Amino acid sequence: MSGHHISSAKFLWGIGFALFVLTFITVAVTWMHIPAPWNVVVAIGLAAIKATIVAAFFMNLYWDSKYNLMLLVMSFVFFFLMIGITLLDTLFRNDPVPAF
Amino acid sequence: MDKVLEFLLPPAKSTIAGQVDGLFIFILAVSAVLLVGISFAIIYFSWKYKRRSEQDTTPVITHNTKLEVAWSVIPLILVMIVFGWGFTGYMNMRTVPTDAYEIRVVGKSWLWEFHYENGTVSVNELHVPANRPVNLVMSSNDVIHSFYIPDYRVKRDVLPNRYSNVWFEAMETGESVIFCTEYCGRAHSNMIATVTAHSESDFENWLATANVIDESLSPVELGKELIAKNGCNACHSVDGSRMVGPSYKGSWMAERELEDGSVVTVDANYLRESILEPNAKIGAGYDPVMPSYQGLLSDREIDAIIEYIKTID
Amino acid sequence: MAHSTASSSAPAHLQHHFVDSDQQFESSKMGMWIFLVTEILFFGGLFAAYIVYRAWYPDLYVQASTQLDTFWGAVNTAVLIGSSLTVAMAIRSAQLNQIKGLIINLYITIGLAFTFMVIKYFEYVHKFEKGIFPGQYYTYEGIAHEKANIFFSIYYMMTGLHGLHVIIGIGLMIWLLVKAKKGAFSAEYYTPVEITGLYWHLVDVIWIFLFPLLYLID
Amino acid sequence: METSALKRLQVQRFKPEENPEIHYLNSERGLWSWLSTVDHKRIGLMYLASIAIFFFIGGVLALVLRTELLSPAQSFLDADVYNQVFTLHGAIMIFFFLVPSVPAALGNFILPIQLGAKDVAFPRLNLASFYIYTIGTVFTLVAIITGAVDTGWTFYTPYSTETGTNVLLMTLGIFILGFSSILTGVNFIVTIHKMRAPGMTWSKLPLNVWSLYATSIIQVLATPVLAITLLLLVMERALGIGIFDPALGGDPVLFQHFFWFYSHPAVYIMIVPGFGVISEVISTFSRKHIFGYWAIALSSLAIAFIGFLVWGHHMFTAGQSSLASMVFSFLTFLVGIPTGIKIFNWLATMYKGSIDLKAPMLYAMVFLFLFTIGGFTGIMLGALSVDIHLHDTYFVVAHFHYVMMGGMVMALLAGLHYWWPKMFGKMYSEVYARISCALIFIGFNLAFLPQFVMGAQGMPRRYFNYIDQFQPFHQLSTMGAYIMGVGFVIMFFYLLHSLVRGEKAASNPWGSRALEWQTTSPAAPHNFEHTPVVIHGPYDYHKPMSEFQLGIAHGHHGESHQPETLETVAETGTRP
Ligand code: HEA
Ligand code: HEA
Ligand code: HEC
Ligand code: CUA
Ligand SMILES: [Cu+2]
Repeated sequence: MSGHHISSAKFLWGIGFALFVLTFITVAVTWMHIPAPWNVVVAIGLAAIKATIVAAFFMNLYWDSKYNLMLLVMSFVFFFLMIGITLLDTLFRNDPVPAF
Repeated sequence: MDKVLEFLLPPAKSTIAGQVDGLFIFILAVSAVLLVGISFAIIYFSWKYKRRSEQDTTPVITHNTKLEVAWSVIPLILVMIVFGWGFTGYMNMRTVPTDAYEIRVVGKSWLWEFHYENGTVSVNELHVPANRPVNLVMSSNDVIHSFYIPDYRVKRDVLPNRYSNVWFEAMETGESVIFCTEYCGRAHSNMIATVTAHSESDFENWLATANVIDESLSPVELGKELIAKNGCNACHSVDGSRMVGPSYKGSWMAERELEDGSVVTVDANYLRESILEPNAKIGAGYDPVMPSYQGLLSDREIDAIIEYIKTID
Repeated sequence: MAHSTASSSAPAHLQHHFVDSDQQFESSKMGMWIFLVTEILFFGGLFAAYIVYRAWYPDLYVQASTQLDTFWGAVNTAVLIGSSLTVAMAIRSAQLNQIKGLIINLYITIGLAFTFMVIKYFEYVHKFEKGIFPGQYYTYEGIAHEKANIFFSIYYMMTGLHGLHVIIGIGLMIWLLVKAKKGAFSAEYYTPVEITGLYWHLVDVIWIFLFPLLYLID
Repeated sequence: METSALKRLQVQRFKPEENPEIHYLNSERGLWSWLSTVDHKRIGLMYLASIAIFFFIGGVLALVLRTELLSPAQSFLDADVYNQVFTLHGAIMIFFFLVPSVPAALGNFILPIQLGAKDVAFPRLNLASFYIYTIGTVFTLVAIITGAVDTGWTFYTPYSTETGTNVLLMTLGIFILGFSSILTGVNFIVTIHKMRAPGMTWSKLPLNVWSLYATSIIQVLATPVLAITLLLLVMERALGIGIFDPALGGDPVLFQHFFWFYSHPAVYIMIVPGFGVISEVISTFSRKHIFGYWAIALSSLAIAFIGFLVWGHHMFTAGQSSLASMVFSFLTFLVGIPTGIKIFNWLATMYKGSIDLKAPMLYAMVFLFLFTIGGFTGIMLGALSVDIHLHDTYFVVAHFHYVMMGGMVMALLAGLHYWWPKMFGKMYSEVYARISCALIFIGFNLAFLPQFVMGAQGMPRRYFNYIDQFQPFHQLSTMGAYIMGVGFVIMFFYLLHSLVRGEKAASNPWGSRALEWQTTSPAAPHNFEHTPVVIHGPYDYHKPMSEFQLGIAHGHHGESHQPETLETVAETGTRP
């Protein structure tokens, strides 16, 4: 039955350990001073990996019903639509330069 | 058709108005056709297929792919036409011709100030040359306003933290009304101005003489004119009725209670201060909403206004 | 009511309108997931404000984030991840009917959540001392950017709301603890533990994003 | 987790008892039994009462507005009061009346019955969300009493951060209200997924359920953004956080993005449930299988999805980039397509039907006519260059009254009259119902058609005072509003009369095949005395009624008793 997956203690500790390591890496890469857009990409990429791990194994999505997974994915899709379309405005405003 | 147009839309006085009206009429016509069709179907069906008895049976029609595709695709084509048409019209409104004559517009609660290249300033009356593109560079002193000339079919919000612009080319001389269409508080609906399109020479003439004080006027007459020209009467009455601000009637040398409870006499200094720094002393029961006229009115003009206020009682 | 004498075979936790425990459990869990969706969009609004301003003023973010202490941020990240782990362990204990383990893990989780809040408190106090207050009370002179106040407004809104969620989480954990001690949970019925766990993990996930976005901008 | 495996169920025919002794209205008595009820039907009625009160308040405010607008200058309100009145009219009508109207009131009542469930998935949460709604209204009423608000229902910054009125309390009130809306949405989604009766597969869901499903998705995805927006606005006023306030370096247009990201989808929260009601009513009163079931069901979802991407059409003149305006305008038009699909499918359903023009059907037809006008004018507003001229004029006011009042309120009235017998077990006077429908129809058009014209002529909205040229239009409009008022007064009285001494209603007065009509009127305390088993769709008018009245006798937890008389053995899918 999908809802009652029971993870072993070892597995959970393993996941926790992986998250600690990834946190350390997140901090460590900032010491390398990666140039401008890529530092954000790396930081967010790592955060996304961590979040995925938490969702899949701590929140049991990996074993859960597909609908719950879809809910999570949809919430991100709508978040990206919101921010994406807003940026279409905020990044492309060019005001006439005042002459006075 | 023209009659309908005239009834539905204000006179088209700018070069872009025709394009807007064309699309308006197109959508109206298509909608009317569809609406008539739909209404006809409703009425016809409910008459033709009226229930005859409780035992009526009906055919099982669950769907019809051809029909369904038709009534998805035809509207899609129609709206795409509308989209393209509307978008090109919009781009014309947004692309300012390079030779446009520029005027600076400041929106304040609740009046419009127009600054021209030679330093002339007018309040609540915009003067423009006809048959020449005019570009208005606009900003607001406080909240958001919106600059709207129905006859020219142009509208743009006026923002406090950046410049926005609107351009048009008047096709004929004459007056049209300007509204503020972004809700901006108490006197939003009084934030009305006029635009006058002149022939090129009349416009030059107006520009040269607008801010020159007519020496033949007495100070009282001048004050009266200034009050009308500067939009004071949007907020102050001369008949004692209370508007946004206190009435001038009987104010000279009257005692005024201020917000903080102190009392002042309305003398020349107080009047002067009230005009230049209106928020320094706020009359009890009023809001600090009067715009400052610093830089708009010269000392001489303020004197004239004071002389005029003295005479109202 | 004509028909409804509850038959003895129905377990006590089963509400009358469900057919069986499974349906009840799955419903609660789906309900929680949908609620988490609303949480994501709720924070999403703040993230949107963050991104818009970051796109406008990238250098503001670089300058202002120097005021945030990466070390304590990282410690707090670890603390929250640890608490997520203990929550997962708590659920496991419940599933195995180990009520003692459940209680211990809840205690540790609450402890870690408090640790997080205490660290956050010291971070806030440290900023207040410098005059970095939220909104118009901002008085700090150390950052040469006219919009510095806005960065910190966003910072306070994000971390403040997140902190509020942590506090709510603590409340829920205490409630679970009380019920667990009363013996309300078992391998048959641990729905509240499961769905509170989901909530808590989401709070963790949000922090996982907040940390690099606020603290780690070079 | 749907299983396609067919399971053999032993079913029995349950013919609903006429005029039962015990039903949900009288199974428990006393005020407390109502205030503490977790029965979705009673909660639905409590919502119904609340929205009726707010519609009354909002309507009276509308009449006040209209009366002031009879003449150009000030007549009996001053500018400040006028501004407060239209703000309250808009905010109350939208947040307190229309958003909860069909979902929370009618939906709560009917959704579980249509699914064959005993209740919604989370009955206590349902009650909680009613109380949250109440708390929100209390905040707002306090805000009104202690100094009103004058920002317009849109709360645009920076005006809303500067004005001296009670914006803080009002926004907090609406913030709280948002949670009520979210919780209802959560509840409905889970209910639809998990609580369906045996045999109620996705392809047999009544269309009303599909539209409530689409609505709930919008509520869940959009309302949190309103919450954060209002919270930021509250903080802007309390602390001056400066994100939206230009005086502190913020960007007011960003506020508009945030606001409309909720409020445009919200207009679909306000109309999509109405579509559901209309589908039910048209099929029932045409006694014919609905045309294009899947087209109608899926177009609701399409509208919900696309509806999220068009919010910027409220900001064409606001100073957003031309690129964004273009994208928004394009997407705006796409919403018209699924909406049109619905309209045409409804017409096709009437074709060759057996149409009975009872009050609900009458309202449904008024809906079709008025909503189409509203929709077409929406298309006009979506066209970029035309919107520049029409934005913030009475044309917009007329547009949204046509879709909200002419659309959703008509759908609400259709649904109210349709389910009234199920709610109270009483019939209302058909004659008066038709009279009041006619008055509302005439009054409505008289009130809002002139507004299209004056709007196109340039009359700006939110104007307390206007130039003389517009006076004839305003006078017509005011007359129309009064006529509508008369229509509603008549409705109030005949409904009251029906409650007190109306004729007893049969369990299925309209001869519908839908599940909710297969139980008693008023419904039993747990909706059905048996677990219904569904083998046919809700619109299968070609099948005999007896095949719709099947169920399993059961005890409180669904375990079947030995049926006494075994009439039918049916094959159905198992419970998902
Ligand atoms: C229930 C509420 C509701 C609904 C359903 C709609 C539906 C639509 N609205 Fe409306 N709208 C509002 C409520 C609503 N609106 C409100 C409250 C405001 C003002 C807010 C404020 O400023 O205070 C507003 C404002 C508003 C604006 C901004 C105007 C402005 O301020 O400048 C626009 C612009 O695009 C718009 C467009 C549309 C469109 C395209 C639809 C479409 O969904 C309509 C689709 C329907 C049809 C098109 C008709 C049926 C279709 C057919 C019969 C098929 C054939 C069709 C074609 C060939 C096109 N609306
Ligand atoms: C659900 C939404 C809804 C509904 C139903 C209505 C209904 C009505 N509205 Fe409303 N309106 C809005 C939503 C709505 N409005 C919004 C959002 C705004 C914008 C606000 C803003 O700008 O911020 C607005 C603005 C608005 C304006 C523009 C104000 C301005 O810009 O200056 C006007 C003006 O005519 C108006 C009029 C009306 C009228 C005449 C009705 C009529 O249809 C009302 C009919 C109802 C009645 C007449 C009540 C009848 C009841 C009785 C008489 C009592 C009977 C009972 C007993 C006896 C117990 N409305
Ligand atoms: C937007 C509205 C508005 C406009 C326009 C406006 N005023 Fe005022 N005025 C006020 C208000 C409100 C007050 C009272 C509060 C205060 O003292 O600031 C006021 C106060 C005054 C006072 C003090 C009056 C007294 O009796 O206390 C004077 C004098 C005055 N205004 C002159 C003018 C003149 C001259 C003009 C135009 C050149 C003008 N005002 C334009 C709103 C306005
Ligand atoms: Cu200025 Cu409205
Ligand atoms: Cu919209």
